[in-house]
Amino acid sequence: MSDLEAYRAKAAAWCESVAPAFGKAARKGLSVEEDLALGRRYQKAKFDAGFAGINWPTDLGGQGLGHIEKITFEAEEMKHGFPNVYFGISLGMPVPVLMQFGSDREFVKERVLKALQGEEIWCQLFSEPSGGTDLAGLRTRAETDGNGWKINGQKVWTSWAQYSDYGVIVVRTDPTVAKHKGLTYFWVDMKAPGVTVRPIKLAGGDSHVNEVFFDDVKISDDHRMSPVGGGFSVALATLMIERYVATDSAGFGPHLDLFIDLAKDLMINGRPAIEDGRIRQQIARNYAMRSGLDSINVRARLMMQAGMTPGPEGSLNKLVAVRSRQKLSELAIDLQGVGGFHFDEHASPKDDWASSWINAPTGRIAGGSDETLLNTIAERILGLPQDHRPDKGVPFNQIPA
Amino acid sequence: MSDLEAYRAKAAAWCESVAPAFGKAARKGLSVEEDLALGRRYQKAKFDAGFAGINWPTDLGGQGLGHIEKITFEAEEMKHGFPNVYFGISLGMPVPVLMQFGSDREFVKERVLKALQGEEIWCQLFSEPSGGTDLAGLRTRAETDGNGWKINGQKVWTSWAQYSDYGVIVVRTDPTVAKHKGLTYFWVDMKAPGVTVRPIKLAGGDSHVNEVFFDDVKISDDHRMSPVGGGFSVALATLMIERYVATDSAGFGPHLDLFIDLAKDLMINGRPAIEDGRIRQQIARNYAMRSGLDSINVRARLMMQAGMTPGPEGSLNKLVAVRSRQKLSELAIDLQGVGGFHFDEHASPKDDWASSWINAPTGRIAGGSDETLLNTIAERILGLPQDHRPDKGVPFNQIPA
Amino acid sequence: MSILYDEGQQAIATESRRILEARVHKDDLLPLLQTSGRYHEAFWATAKEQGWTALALPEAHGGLALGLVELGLIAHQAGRTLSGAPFLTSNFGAAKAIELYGSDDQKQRWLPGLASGDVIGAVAIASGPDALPAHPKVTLTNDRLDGVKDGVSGALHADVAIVFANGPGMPVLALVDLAKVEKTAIDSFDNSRCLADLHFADTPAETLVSGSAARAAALHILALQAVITAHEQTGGAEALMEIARDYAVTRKAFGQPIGAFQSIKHRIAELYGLVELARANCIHAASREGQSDFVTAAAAARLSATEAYDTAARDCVQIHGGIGVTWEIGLHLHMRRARTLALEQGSSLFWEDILVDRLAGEAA
Amino acid sequence: MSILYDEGQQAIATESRRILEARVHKDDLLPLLQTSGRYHEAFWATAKEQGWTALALPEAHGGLALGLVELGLIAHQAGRTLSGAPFLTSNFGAAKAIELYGSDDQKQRWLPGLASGDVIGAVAIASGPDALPAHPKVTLTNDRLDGVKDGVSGALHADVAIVFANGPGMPVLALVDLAKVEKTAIDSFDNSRCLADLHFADTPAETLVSGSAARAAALHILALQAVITAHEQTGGAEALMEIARDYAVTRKAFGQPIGAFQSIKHRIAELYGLVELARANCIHAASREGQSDFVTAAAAARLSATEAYDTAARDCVQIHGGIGVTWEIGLHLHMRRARTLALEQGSSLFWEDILVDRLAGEAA
Repeated sequence: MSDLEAYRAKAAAWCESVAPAFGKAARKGLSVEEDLALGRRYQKAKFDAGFAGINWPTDLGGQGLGHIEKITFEAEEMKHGFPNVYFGISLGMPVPVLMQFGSDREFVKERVLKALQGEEIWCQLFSEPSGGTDLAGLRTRAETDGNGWKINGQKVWTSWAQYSDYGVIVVRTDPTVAKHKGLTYFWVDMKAPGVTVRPIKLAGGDSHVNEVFFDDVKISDDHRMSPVGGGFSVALATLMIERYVATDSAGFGPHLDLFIDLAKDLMINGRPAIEDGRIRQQIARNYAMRSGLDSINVRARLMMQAGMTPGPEGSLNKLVAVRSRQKLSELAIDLQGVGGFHFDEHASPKDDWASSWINAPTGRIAGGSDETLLNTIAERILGLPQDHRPDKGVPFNQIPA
Repeated sequence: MSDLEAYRAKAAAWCESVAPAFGKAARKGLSVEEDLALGRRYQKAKFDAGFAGINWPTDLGGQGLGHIEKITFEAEEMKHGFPNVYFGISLGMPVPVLMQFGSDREFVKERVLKALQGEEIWCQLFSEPSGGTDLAGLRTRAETDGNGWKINGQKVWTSWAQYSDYGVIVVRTDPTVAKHKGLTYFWVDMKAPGVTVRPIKLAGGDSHVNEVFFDDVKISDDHRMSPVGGGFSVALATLMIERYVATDSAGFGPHLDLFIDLAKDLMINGRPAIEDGRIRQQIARNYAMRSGLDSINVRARLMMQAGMTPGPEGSLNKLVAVRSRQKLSELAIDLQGVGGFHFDEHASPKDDWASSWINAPTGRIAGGSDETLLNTIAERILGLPQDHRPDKGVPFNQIPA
Repeated sequence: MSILYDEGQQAIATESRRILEARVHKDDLLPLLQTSGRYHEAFWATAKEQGWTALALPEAHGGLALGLVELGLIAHQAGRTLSGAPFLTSNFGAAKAIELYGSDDQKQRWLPGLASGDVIGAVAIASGPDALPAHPKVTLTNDRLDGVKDGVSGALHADVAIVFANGPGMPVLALVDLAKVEKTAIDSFDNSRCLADLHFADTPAETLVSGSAARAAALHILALQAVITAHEQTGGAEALMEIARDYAVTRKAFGQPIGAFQSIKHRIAELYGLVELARANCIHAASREGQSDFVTAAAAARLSATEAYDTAARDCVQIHGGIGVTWEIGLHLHMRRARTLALEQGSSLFWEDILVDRLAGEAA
Repeated sequence: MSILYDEGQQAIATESRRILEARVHKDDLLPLLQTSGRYHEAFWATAKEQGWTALALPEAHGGLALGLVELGLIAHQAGRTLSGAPFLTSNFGAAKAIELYGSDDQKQRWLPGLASGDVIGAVAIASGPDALPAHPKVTLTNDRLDGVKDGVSGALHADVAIVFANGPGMPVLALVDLAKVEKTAIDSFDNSRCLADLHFADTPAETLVSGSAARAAALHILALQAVITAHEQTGGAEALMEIARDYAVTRKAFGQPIGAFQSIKHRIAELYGLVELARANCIHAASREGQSDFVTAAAAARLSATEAYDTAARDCVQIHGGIGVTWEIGLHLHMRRARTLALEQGSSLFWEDILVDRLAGEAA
């Protein structure tokens, strides 16, 4: 047994051992608040067992292992439906960015440890009502205020803000220069006076995203994580982490095996649906697409292990996977005929086709819409020209709203 | 039997009667020149039998009947593979435009009669090398020359120019005004000194389109068919006729029945391909698309008969039909497996899948590319904004090439 | 041959649109999603008051003796505004089955109520994934029904149902009074459809047709309903296309309306194409009732309308970006309805098979 | 698990690309379309001279003992420049069949020539629409073959063929010397593939495998060839994607490069996605030779590569507008090759079935 296989066995054993306490069955019927509380206990148990921050430095509470161990653990973890969704963003982007760009190292260490143990949650305050796809066009502003800053404005689509202790935020500190040059990156205390969080109900019925209002929120300059006016590149770094963290060839929907099982189980006029060419075609096409993404991701990890930079093809993950998931989920519903109407607002998109279908549009928009991703591929990877942008090079306060 | 049914019966009987002389069998093995000669005799026979210019005015040699009779005849005619392709453009666009805009009515009458009898052929000189989709960006120029004009420049993609006696042409008469304002519409004698026609070989191996060079070609002012500077709107009128004439829900490829026959005939491991869900799906989807277009076209004709203007949905015909034909042709080749390699450069795209496939790209580009058609639908029908156009309103001679 | 709408038909379209836009709002529809078994009562009251329930039924039994074309026009408008109850289609299907295959007694008993809308009808042909099952799981023995019909639209409030069942050695189409039948409400993604499983247990039923004619009759009823549903889907797709267009001309990004970006404008133009193809097929199908090619025309209408509505739902939400996936904006009402209507009267998989069987000469 | 190319493999890619770009030009390929039976001799001479013919064959018989990964890299480059002959794949398939299933005598006799490229091999498994027929039409009786194998790539110049035939009550994979076999040239849309129908008439043949093992062997040879072809398709798709990109940044319309229009730029970005998925699947499949999931990986590679190449051919021509459909620009060389390679080694319909049988546990 290789080291990695041994690691996988250890991870599997631990997951099995805590499944009764934290798994799908234990979560059934819990309110969101109860589920979050269970999640915090799960995260603490994970930390104590040495499975939190697997590939983070040991001096910050991590395990100092590789990315390959991290994803090995996650593959085992995924099988049990643990309540870890509340920490996905927190430990995925803002906390790693804090580790990289936070100036007060003692403060950083304290935050990282609490985040790893599920005590504190971080959110990421980027999107604004005025322009979801246009990050550099944001309007929330920070003005100097004594030695510190004063934030006013509004963010939106902030996941888990209602449960967050801290957040990272990009704001406009200079409206008189071109739009991507006047931004600065800070962290903020989500419990500070002047911060108001208002949950947004989404199409599927749940409310994990929020509007966040800032009304004269005062912060000191040591909250700053970028040079003044240098926030755009830190924000882009965050998004790059996001794009890389977010790889799931199932597009965060059900595994293809579940579709195959469905097609084998359903009899249409006495014949299993799996024998129908239309169903077979979709299975085959989806498999080919997903195995391509898997191969891209495996190679990316091999390259990182070898100290190389992975190729740009990793940017295909979300675009291709979520779009396909949407149509496959529709087909799964079609296949069930009048048996396909059933809906449970609290079902998981990872194993319920109706839930996967109704939440798929969010996946195609959040974290870079399909169109933004296509533009990025076209421009950054292929060198195609930018779209016409009337706002280009114009001082921010002179762009017509 | 209704009048129309009687007309259809008469048309069918005539087509049957001339099929031995002009039909598919009679054309087999002919060179293009021989086929054209046969085509001229066919067109004359058609004129003599009263089936040419069916919906054109009687004083210009037409039959004075309706559009419905015209398409009734054409449906019968199509069954026999007559050599009428050489006259499609000529009688489709340039001659109708001449009827509408030609100033010397005696000249017009003489030309129309000769064109209807297959003695003379007209071509349409619009596209230029510098911009296929950008009609108003054309560069061929006419300068005043005594009382007349002198044409210099180059046209391209001109169908049947090598066999044409006359052509209609749009040229730039004023490069100092915005690009669509400096154009004028003329007819030209294709045998005039200074006109050079050079056939272009296309992807499928044939050469029905041409480059046409104009080198100090002199024409008198009575060739003019629009006000000076008013050529763009006449050109658009021509294109509108084209879009309306060009309706075939098969996308000028094989009828769906041929695909169904293929799928019924081909046995894959002992089962007819028609039983395969993938094949069935494509048949069903194509049928639904084609029946939709057919219904649109029938309603357009009913509206015209009732003296109304048909809806803009007629503009979908070419876009939807040709694109689908391309993929269906690929599938027909796939279905045949190693039996699908066969190719005959002279086969007809109307009944040969390989020919249909290799010629489909031309159909998606000629007469308005897919992208141009989508833009037209978006802007003209739906009121969506124009694309960014840096050349808008700029005098033609100041637009960077 | 297709048809042009005449003046009377155009008036029906205009008037029903005006009324529905005045009376049905998304703010009334949103709460219905989160309870089970409620429908939009004002919508149904309007349908009754306007005579839409009577539109396509015979005069002798309280109907207005118009046909599929006119009812289709209403359904198109109801699709635009999101109809608040499924009964326009379910009542029509039940009533047509009784009109075509019922006895005079049965007509007398049920048609006037179905025409006025005071009686609610349901049609239960499907069984799980089978839209028209070769062997229905519900059995009819000695005029008694046993078994479960799952996922029946409108059933929760229905008084009478048309049931496709397995009779003695042959299929039957039966008429069932639901007064004493147990109904299990389904928690669905579109709760105002009032979906339920019907549990028959020694339930008295009257046979309308039996043998191979029963199968043909069931398909005919399905096709009639499918044409109405296709109109509704086309209306929904048309509304979404217009919503997307309106948003694209006003919403700005990078300093210009997003409708100036070809990824947006071409997508909306493609939606226009899907809507117009669906509309053309709907008009054609509605005009073919009673002709030998009716089922073929209905299948084409159904396939293009399902594709149009599902695609419009996907694309309209996508064009809206983040705001598109919020509860409040309500685009998900159309998303949900698109999926619901895609299942009611049989999915695309079913209609593809029906269509190809006919085109390839494999069915009567 | 997939792999990263090592330095030696990267050198093979770089060097073969350099050589092919120097020696294969579209102007030499265009005339081949209009005659039957000719191939690009300089291409084949290069393949022999560079040892590509020997690359994946055993050292004992004149090979270089490298594998699918390396031959795939060559095929990728040959796909980019449009290989001028089909023999790299057909020889490989024939040689692997002999290596895996032949006797020492058969290996001695054929492998050195196939490795040097002086002998040309062909693989004839399909029969019309059946890529791997349940009942091959060619029959083997008493070591004699009878019947026709249609549409065999490279067959016009082949000296030896591997033939899947109907033996006595069971399928067989047989080795046939073609010296005296009648060949009918096929006038195809891609004539340099040297396609022919092979007419066997009492032709001596040697059985390599028989029974169900013959079917498995035929599928294995198909899968090996499919992985090579998938690399070639991916190379072709990649070249077209780059040609489209280069055209889009230089060609102007309405005063700006056409690549600034999203309908163009997004389409090229989508091609990038198709190419990278195909490439990833190809690398993965090549690395799985000899493993239990090899056929599954080969099927995935084949499906994504066929989709990539066909789509790139369609879109690259479309992006070019009128100039794209001219004979001289030669994009139709790729269009034709995309279709040819889509048929060789079995169409997408075939590989979809193979893949699903495995995923659903319906096949060994």
